[in-house]
Amino acid sequence: MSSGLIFAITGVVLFAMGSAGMLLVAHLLRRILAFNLMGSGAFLILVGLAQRGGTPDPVPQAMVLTGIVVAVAATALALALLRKLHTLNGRTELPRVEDD
Amino acid sequence: MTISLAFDLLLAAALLWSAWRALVNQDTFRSVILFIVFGLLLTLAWARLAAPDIALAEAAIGAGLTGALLLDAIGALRGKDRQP
Amino acid sequence: MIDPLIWLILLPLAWATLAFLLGPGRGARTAIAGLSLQLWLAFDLAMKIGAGGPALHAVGGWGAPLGIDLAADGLSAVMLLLAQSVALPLALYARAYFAPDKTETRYFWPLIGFLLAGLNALFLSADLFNLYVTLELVGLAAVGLVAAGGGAAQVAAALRYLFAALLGSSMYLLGVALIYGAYGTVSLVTLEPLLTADAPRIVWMAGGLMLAGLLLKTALFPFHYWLPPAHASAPAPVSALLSALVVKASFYLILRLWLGPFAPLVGALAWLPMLLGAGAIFWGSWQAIRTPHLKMLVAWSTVAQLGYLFLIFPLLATTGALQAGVMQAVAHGLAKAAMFMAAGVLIKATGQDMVAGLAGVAQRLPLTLFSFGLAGVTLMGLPPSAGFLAKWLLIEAALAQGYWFIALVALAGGLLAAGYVFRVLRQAFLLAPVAYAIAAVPRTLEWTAFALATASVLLGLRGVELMALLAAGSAP
Amino acid sequence: MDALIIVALVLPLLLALLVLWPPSRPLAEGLAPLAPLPALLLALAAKNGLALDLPWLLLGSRFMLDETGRLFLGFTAMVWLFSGWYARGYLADDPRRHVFWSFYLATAAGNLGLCLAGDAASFYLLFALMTFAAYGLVIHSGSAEACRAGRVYLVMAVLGESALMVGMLLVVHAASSHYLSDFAAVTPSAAAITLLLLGFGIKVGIPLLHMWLPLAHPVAPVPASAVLSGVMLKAGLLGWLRFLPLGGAALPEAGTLLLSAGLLAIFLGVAAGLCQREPKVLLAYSSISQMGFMTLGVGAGLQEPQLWPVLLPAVGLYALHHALAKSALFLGVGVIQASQARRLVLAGMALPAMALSGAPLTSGLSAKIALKNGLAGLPAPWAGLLPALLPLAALGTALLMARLLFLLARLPPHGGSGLVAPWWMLVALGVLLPWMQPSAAAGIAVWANAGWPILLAAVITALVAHRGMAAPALPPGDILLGLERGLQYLHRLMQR
Amino acid sequence: MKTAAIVIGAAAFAATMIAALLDLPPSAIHLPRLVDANLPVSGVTHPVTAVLLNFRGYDTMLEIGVLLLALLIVLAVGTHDGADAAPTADPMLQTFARLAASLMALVAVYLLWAGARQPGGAFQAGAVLAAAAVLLHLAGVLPAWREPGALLRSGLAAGFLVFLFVAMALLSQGTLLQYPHAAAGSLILLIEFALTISLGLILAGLFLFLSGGQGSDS
Amino acid sequence: MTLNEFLPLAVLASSLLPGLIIFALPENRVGVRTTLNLLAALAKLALVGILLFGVQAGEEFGFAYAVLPGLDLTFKADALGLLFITLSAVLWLFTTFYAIGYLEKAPHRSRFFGFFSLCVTATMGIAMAGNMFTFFVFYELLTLVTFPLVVHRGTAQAMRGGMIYLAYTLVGGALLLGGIVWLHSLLGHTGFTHGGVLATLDSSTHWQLQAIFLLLISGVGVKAALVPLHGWLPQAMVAPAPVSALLHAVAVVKAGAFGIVRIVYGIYGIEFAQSLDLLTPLAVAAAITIVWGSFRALFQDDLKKRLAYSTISQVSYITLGISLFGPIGTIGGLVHLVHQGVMKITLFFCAGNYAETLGMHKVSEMAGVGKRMPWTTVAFSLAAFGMIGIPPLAGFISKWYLGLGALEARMPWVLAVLAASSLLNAAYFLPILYRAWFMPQAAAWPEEHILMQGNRETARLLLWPPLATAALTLALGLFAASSLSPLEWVKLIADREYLTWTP
Repeated sequence: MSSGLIFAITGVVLFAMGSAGMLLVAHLLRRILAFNLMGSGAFLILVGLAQRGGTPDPVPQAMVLTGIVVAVAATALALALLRKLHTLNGRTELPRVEDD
Repeated sequence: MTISLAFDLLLAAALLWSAWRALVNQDTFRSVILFIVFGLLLTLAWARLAAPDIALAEAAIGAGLTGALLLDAIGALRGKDRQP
Repeated sequence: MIDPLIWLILLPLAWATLAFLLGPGRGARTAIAGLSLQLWLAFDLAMKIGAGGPALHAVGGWGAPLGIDLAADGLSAVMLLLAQSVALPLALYARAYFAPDKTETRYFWPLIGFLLAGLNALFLSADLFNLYVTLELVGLAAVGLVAAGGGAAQVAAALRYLFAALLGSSMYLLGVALIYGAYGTVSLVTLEPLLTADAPRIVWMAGGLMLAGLLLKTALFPFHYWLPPAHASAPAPVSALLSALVVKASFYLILRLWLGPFAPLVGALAWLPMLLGAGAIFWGSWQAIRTPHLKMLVAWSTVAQLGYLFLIFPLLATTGALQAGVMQAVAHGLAKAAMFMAAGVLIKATGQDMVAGLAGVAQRLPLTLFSFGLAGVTLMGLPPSAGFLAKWLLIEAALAQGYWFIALVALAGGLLAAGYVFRVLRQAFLLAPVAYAIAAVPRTLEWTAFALATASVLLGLRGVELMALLAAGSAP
Repeated sequence: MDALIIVALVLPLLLALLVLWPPSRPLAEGLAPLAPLPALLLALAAKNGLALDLPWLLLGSRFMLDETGRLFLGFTAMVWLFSGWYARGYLADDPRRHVFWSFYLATAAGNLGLCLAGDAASFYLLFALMTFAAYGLVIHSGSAEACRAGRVYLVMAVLGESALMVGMLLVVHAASSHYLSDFAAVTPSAAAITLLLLGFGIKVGIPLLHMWLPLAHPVAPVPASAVLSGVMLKAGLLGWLRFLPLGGAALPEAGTLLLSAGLLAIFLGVAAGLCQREPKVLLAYSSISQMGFMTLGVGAGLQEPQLWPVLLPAVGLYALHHALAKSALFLGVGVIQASQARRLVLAGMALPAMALSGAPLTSGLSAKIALKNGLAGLPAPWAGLLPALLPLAALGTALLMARLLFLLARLPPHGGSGLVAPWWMLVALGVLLPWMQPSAAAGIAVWANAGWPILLAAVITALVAHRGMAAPALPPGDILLGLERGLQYLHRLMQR
Repeated sequence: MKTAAIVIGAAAFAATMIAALLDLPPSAIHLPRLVDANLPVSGVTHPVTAVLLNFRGYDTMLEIGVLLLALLIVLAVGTHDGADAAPTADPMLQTFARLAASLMALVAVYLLWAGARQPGGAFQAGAVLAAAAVLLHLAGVLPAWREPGALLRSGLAAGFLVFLFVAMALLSQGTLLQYPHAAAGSLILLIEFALTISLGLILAGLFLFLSGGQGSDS
Repeated sequence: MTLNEFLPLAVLASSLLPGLIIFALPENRVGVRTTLNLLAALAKLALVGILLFGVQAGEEFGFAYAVLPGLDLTFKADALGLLFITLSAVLWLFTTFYAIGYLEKAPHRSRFFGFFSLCVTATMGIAMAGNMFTFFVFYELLTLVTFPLVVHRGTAQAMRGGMIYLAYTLVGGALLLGGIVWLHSLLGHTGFTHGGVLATLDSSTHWQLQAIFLLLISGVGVKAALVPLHGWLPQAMVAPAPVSALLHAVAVVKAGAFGIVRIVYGIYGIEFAQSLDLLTPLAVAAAITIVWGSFRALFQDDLKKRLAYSTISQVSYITLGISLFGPIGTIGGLVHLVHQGVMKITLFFCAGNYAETLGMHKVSEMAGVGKRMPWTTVAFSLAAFGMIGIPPLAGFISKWYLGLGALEARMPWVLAVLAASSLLNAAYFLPILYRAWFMPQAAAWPEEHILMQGNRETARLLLWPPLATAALTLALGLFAASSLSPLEWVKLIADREYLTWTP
């Protein structure tokens, strides 16, 4: 079993954990963490799966680099919104959806 | 079982453990610390995957910058938390 | 030599950056000039594709699978046309709508630019990973536009929207990762011959993940929960843009994948989106009929109208179904933009957002109400409107294949739409004393809404060219 | 002559409109009595077989003048002429007389026109015009009584028109033509016959459909009553003559029905009439009774088509006779109330009264004899029944007339200014005219046979008058009252 | 109920996918070989950089757009919370921070320069620069940023603009982002240089704008 | 574009363009608006005149225009269409005059006249539609543009009426659309042809054709107010009088009835429809409607409501005539299309006059109005007599042909329906006339808006249109057999629809 496959499987579990977290965790800060876990999981799968044969593959690596930057952008954005929300009404959770 | 495989498995387990703890911990500060730990472990994982570029970026951006952002946010949220 | 395909991406990026450099609140004129050019480019591209068939552009000269391909066929050309033709009037509208020094407008123009660039790039991309980046570009820009309102409701809605978008794109990304793992490429063109019905299980999972992620981003029932608050709480021009274009982007992508590489896999799956679509029509309409708020009503209507787009999936064997879907996307794009713009005028003029508060505005704002009505005609699918043609094509495709159930849903959906559209018109036509002081509204607001509403109706009188474009481009 | 047909049709209508327009009103009122003159001229002067096609009118109209039409047109025009003349005086003080004139002229237009009509649609049109315009005459006085009568009249009229419409459609469909001349050749369905019998029967006043008649005729102004009772009933008769396949196929059921109805009408009319206090009501019942004779003739014609050539002139003669006599009597009621010379008028009234009773030397007798001759060819049981019953009918009529004269004599003076001249002329015509008919002259020989019912009636009347016996009172409209009560009950049921 | 469903669903999802992963055949296309084959004409020798800035340079351009966009939104939203007062000014710490920051800048330059041949490049360099700025801020040397002026805006957008400008300029040859052979290396270096600065500024900005907020008076 | 293609377009444009211009006119430009309205109405009339002569001479007018590949908007001015067009054009002129008078001081006249013109445009489109698709486009357009007219008053009651109207018509539209698309998918087109287009289809599709017929007829039956789809019509009478006039006489209910004509003749073909056993159920439905509508009218005190129920009944005469197999029934039905229009518009004009002049809305308030408003009442009486079917008015002609047609079709029970309906008509109209003419005025008029001026009982523009249409009612009956009458035109149409039929 190659490192690639091991980390791909780790990525799967991380992704599952993260997505469950995004659905279940109420506190928005930890929801942001969950999103990052999800992203990391996906990145691990991308590289790990591509390199399951053992040879490094620069293409998914470059993609992951791109992905990390996108993820940090999204994280910063989410944090900015969270802080704004907190400033406005002191909450760190989203109100319940009232319509369904 | 080679050493590298054992290391990989150990690393995977550590990754999962830190992720899990970060997710379920009720104390947000600890969560963030655990998340930074996770980021550093992930850096190791990228290194194991022969992806030094990602490892560098992960260390600087994933663990470092994101961690700083999160910590700063916790400070902000704590500082004016109206509902402890 | 100007290749419209590339400039459609570069131009909005350029004016968005320029607007950013100009500073907060500036850039409206740049944006409008840029959008006008883009509209022309989109027409140019449509003409070229109509005449010469699909176009392919290998970025960097590498070509798939090493590089990234840009591809434009009839479907992309139609979507591009729609995006530019909605965006330009909206820009004019927005310029008149926002007071120049309001916080919510400080970075409006660059955001719009990035959004448009993302949309155009998305419609043109033929690379799964590149599509992911464009999806993020569109998603983040949209979230930003919602959040720019600055109030607690807007921020909360934006956050909800952001999480939905991120969850959706993460799922999509995982799908891309799995595809790359399975085939070693993310190019649509390269994938198409490789992906067959006996694909490994992981590919099926990838397809499912991508579909689920995109459905979430399209806000198909029951993944719609984030849409009504986001679309209702954003400023009117933003709501218009989101409802008209942004949700269509992920729909476009589903369609692209469904008809493209994933075609061998989807056979039995087709009923799922259709059933969800039917659910969306009924639930969305019902909520629109119930809600007391005007913009919420329009937003729920979007949930319902998106449902139509998914009714076509079991029918895609006939060309009419695709035509129906595209026609509905275009019709809804034009009409919903117009409707949000009209709603914006009504809200601005009356200073409130309740349907019940509209009593008597028909006398004061006849043009706006007329626009609202025209847009409503399209949404109800009444002739002579593009919505009607969409419905016609859909029902015909359904009946031709014996799926009368789908025809029934489409017909019922039209009636439900009448339920909420006429709820507003009825209130507005009441000869009651207007309960609120009617503020003066810039004429631009009224006329741009009218222009889009009229376009949505007039397209119903001439759908031939659009359908020819769609057909010309999809030929191999 | 074609022009004269048009003038005869249009003149009354034109005057009916002009009379409503204030500027032309005096002139129109002056000319109104003369409105039937062209029609009369036509009846007297035109040749038989005259036909005028107006293909653009209605469904393609035809107007024609045949033997029957000429007879009916003749007496109709005459009665309208004299009634109109009389009305000039009668209504001199009525502030709403222009309304009266308008309806009067419109009714006249219908009544005269239908005698000329040569196709079903025109006949129906003119018949309807007459019927509905006459409503205005019925309710002219505006009294509660008149309104009630009007209501009943209208209901019956509408029912009649509907029945006629359907009946005519059936006939027209069977004949594939809407020209009256084509109808004799076809045998319409039983439904068509029934509907026509009923539809026109309402106008004729056959039993059970007669209830409007004793209400409507008396409440109208005197000149209107005269035309209503005198000639408009005959329009129904003419309808039968035009639409039924008389002289064609034998229709025994319909014939039996009509014969029975005729007999019933004769006796019921007399019986109910005797119970009346009001001379005009009595006269109305008398009309029902007299129309029974003509009904008998038509019924016989339906049953035995070969008799029709004999019966047709007899029925025509009877119609002529009754028209003149009855209108004279109605006018007389007005005249006597206004007149200073009551006895003289009473004497004059005796003439048409005698005629109705079939006294010798009167038109009545010749008409009756002609009819009797015609009926004689009927098979059993009619062959035995009729000779026995008809003299009895004559007795009844005579009694009725006697009662009329009795009531007239006791009528309180009413004032008003009835013109006497037209009445006299009608009386005179009634006496004279039938004698000019060649067929009538043949019957004079048997006049002595007919004298006895009159004498008997005179005796009975004298006795009754002497004893001071009062006839039982019967409200006009007889069976209608029960019907009305039933309807009211239904109405209340439905409102619950 | 909902929790249990989601947890079970996620577990099932993970299990299925792992099972599917384990019997995945090798992929039909092997891109690394293609990358290696084209590396000589890419203008750089490090394959990841080649993919990042040449083969899939278009992705990177859009991605910088995403980053700029995120910053824009942070600016558009504003935070107004003014959470932290300026950190305590410890002279020792400040001196150390300044020293560290200078070293980090040096590292960044190295990373950028090395990126063409070995691991490293604009992303990493930019991240290190940003880290230096954050460090300076935390030490109290660098104040939080507020509404950016024209200069800062230009700096933030420079990387993206240069990228865009290169793309437009190259369009005269007909293809998007097709570097001429000879100039490929230098063009990529130019882009990387601009990107480093902008990435550094943007990433630092994500922290510094948020941390300060334009509404606070600190 | 040849003249023959241009003319139908011009007929549409002659009301569409003025309508659009009127929308844009400021409220106070009364003169311009009035001129434009009248010019448009006259221009349309002139165009229709040219078409009439052309069609009589055997010219073909029409053009097709592709909306989608394989889907055309087709316009065709054939004899049947022209019948409806002429009726609409003539009555539009009168209604325009009337509406100008009626709305003299009312608010939102630009909106009103704008939609008014669009309403006529939609009607023209329906009349000239060359296929079901085009028909449907204008049919739904009609629904849309009449809604603002129905709710023009803006009261809660008007809104209620308007919403009920919409609910019915939109559901009907949906059914119709379903039927049309189904038809289109079977046939590939939906064009109207003499003798129908379906007879060639395989007999295995016949059950589908029957189902489609049900869908189509239910769809148009809503507007034609076939019981039980009629519920909207009495509610929609909350509209201003000119609108009711137009709705009941020309536009909406007629569009429904005309739709039935087109479906039976143009799509199925009368002979094929007969062979599918579709006509008798249709006749039964029409008969039920005729009797039920008349019966309900009896109990209405509100004048316009009584007229509305009367419309329900009368419009079904058209349907009845169409469902009588044989040319005479066809003639009866089609000619009633015109006759009912002329009579009903008169009645609504008059009802409007009573309301506008004296504030009189109820039958029970009408005592003595004949004296106060003699001319209006004359017009009303003529039209009412016509409705009852009294000669020589227009209604008589229709009933005559319907009756003969029923006999020809061997459906004698229809005669009973006709007779019953006539009786009921008389029963609800004659009491009105009696009150108006013969009863003395009982109380002061409810609300006298327009005072007697000399001999003039009401505003001139309110008076002339009903008098003109009343005169037309008389003329249509009296001169029915003349070569210029609609009856003759209808005979021409009936001749063409029967291909193999011999009585």
